[in-house]
This record gives sequence, structure tokens and C-alpha cells, in this order.
Amino acid sequence: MNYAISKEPINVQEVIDKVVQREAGAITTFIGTVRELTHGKKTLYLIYEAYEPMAVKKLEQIGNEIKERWHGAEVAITHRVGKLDITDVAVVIAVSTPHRADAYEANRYAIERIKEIVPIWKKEHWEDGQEWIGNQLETVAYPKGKPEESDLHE
Amino acid sequence: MNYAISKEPINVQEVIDKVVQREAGAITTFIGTVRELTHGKKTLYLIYEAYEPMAVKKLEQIGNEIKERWHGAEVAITHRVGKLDITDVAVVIAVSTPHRADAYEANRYAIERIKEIVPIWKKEHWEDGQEWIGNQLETVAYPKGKPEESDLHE
Amino acid sequence: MNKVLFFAHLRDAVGEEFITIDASGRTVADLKQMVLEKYTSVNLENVMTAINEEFASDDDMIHEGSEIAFIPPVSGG
Amino acid sequence: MNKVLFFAHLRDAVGEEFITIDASGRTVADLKQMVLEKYTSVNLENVMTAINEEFASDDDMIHEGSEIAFIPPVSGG
Repeated sequence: MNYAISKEPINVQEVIDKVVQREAGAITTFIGTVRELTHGKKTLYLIYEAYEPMAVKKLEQIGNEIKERWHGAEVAITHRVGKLDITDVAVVIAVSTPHRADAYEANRYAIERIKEIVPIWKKEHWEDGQEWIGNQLETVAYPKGKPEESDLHE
Repeated sequence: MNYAISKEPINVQEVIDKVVQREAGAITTFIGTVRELTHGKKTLYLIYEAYEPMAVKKLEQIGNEIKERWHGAEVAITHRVGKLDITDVAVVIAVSTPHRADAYEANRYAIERIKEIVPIWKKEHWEDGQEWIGNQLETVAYPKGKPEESDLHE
Repeated sequence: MNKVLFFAHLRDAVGEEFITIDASGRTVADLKQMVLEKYTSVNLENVMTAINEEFASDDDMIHEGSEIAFIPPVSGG
Repeated sequence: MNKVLFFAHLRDAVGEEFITIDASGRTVADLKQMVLEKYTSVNLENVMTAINEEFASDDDMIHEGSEIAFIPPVSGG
């Protein structure tokens, strides 16, 4: 399956292998890794939790949205859950397309959509506490009935 | 070394490993693969040739340009030479940055620059002939004293 | 009966991964009210709802056997 | 003496990966002329030149021992 939630470390090459095609001249991957510093605060580790069956469905929906928008695209996405240390891989998105511009754009689209609609949450653990990320964003609202993109990675 | 020309198949994970850093939240990779069809013509295989020491220097120059433009970026690029079959990997570009938008933009910059300034050439082999790509572009000129981007991958 | 799932900060507040409750014939808004009355420390502001793994609106009807999930703002990726 | 390298279609036309020639004290433009006279099937249109692995202009001077390379439009990636 091209869309998966994984309790084990993600093998990047395995995700890439799912999108290899003779018609593709370009494969892009996005690898989300656990960063030590966010807004100057030192992260010790993260816990990712998912509503797994719905998360897989939503990853597949994103893949289908991409195939509709970018001709000839193939998509594979694996998201990790559980405890992740600094530099561990949280998500791998692989997109192959005949032409390279599409591979970048479609891949970028995938990560933005993941941050909007895929039911996965991370709890940051710092030296002085812990918090589920997303819930402290008091400015967040769902005017369109969907989660807005968190800007915490930006 | 983060910039290399390789006669052997490229190990994507090895290129990625070169840019892993605790400050990075995002790693993008671009994997250029040999596509079967270009403008409707069926490629059998390609030969890549490089002016190797200069190519490595130019890859390093591109990496340095990226580090100047995108704060905190790490870059690694490996380009294959020799005979490549359909779906074989010709080039792997890995870029890590603290924030994901930069990782996409800097990676895209790298592939565009490779197509401008890195002395590597490919010879396409079809059923009915072969040709060094780049030389048949009669519209190509170097008004700025540099090769213009070939649009053959686009 | 309906299985109602909680995630992230909601799970911490409720103290359960899920509860079983009869919400059939009621709307999502009704169910939210029931949960808020039962768990006074729960905050459902900005929380989305899914019925059978699809996003639903406050006025969507809940049917017998449907699985409900409360979805706080997501933070994957 | 100077080593002069050829790549891609130039290598096919010249039939050699490189030649050794004395071009010191001459410009890149002078060397191009010498090559064109020696190899009549060579086409240096749109071909860049590198001196010691750096792009050079037609009026750059070639020094003793410098390595020259003729760089057709590149097609890597």
C-alpha cells in the first residue's frame, strides 16, 4: 500500500520504490525530521499519535488529489507514530512525475495537506514540560469545517 | 564529501545521511531518473559523461550558493556517470533546512543550476540512433557567458 | 450504541481512549453537549468531528453503530 | 604546453579525449581558431571554455601549463 502509518522507523528507499515508474523523470521526497529547536525552545523528544484508519484514508485522499491535479503522478506517503528522538524521521512523502517542476509542486502540496486534514498529533516534550501541539493555537478556527494548517513547522 | 560524481549506482540514503542535522525539520531530495519517453521518442539507455574535477567543483559551488541564500541549509549532491537504463537514478540532490519551504526552494534551485553550469553531458540512445543532448539545441546561446538551461527534462 | 474516540489533549482530559455511549438519532452538536456535561475538563473548541472516519458537521445525524471521533487541530508532518 | 580536453560531441568529432598543444600567451579565441583549423569537422558554436576548471571568456589569456576544456551545452540532471 502506498499510504501507511508506521510504528517502526521508516525506510526512505522503500517509500521511494513505490513511486518508481518508466514514465517518470523526477522523484521528489520530503522527509520530515524532528528538529531540536522550535522558537528557541529545546525539544527532547516527540510522541506522535494517529487515528490510524482515518489517517490512512486521508493520506490516500491527498494522493488522489495530487493525481487529479498533476498528470502522471505517483504518490507514496508513510507517517511514523510513537516516540521520536531528534533527527528521527516523522514522515516521508515520495512523488514521481514525468517532469521535475510537477514533482516539487505536488510534493509540497502533500505536506501542506497533511498538516490540514490528516488526524495525526504530536506531543512535544521539553525539559520543563510537555504539550500536545495544535491545541494551544487559540487563533485556530475551522471556518471551512476543516483544520487549518498549523504553522508550527514554519 | 558532499559533492560527488559516481560511476556506481547511487545509494539515496547515503546522500540523505550527509545532510541530517539536529537543526533541520525538513529534508527534500530530488532524484532524477531515466525516463523512457521524451517528446514521444523511446529511449533505450543513456550515457552520462562528466568533466569530473570541474563537475565536482561546480556542484560544490551550487551548494555554497544555496547556503548563502537559505539560512541553515545543508546540501549533498551525487551525479552518476556511465550507462544508465530506464528508471536508473542519474542524480540525487538532498537539502536539509530548519523550515520546509526553504528545503523545497533550495532543492529546486540546485537542479536548475546543475542544468546550467555543471559539465555533465548525456547521450541518448534510441532504436534508430544516438545523440549528445544539448548540442542539437540550435537556439542555445550564452549571452551571459554561461550555458543556458536545457529544457529537455521539462 | 456508539464508540466515541478521543485523541491528543482530549484523551488526556477524558482519561480514556474511547467511551461507548448511545448517540443514535442525535446530531454531532448534541453529542458534543453530552460529552461536555459528562467531562467538565474537556474543551471541544476548535475540535472537529469524524463519523466513520470522515469529517462531519455539527448538524450531521449520528446513526446506530457509527464510530465518532473528536479530532483536535492536527499536527502531523 | 597545454592539455586541451574535449567532451560529448566534440570528443566524437576530434576523436581524442584530449590533445597537447602550446597555447601559452594566446587567448581562448586564438586557441579556438587553432582547433578549428586542425579539426575541420569540429563545431565550437555555443561551446564554453574552462581554464583550470573555471569558466573563461574568449579574451582570457592562456598560461603555460593551464588545462583547457571545451564545454558543450551541458545536459546533466
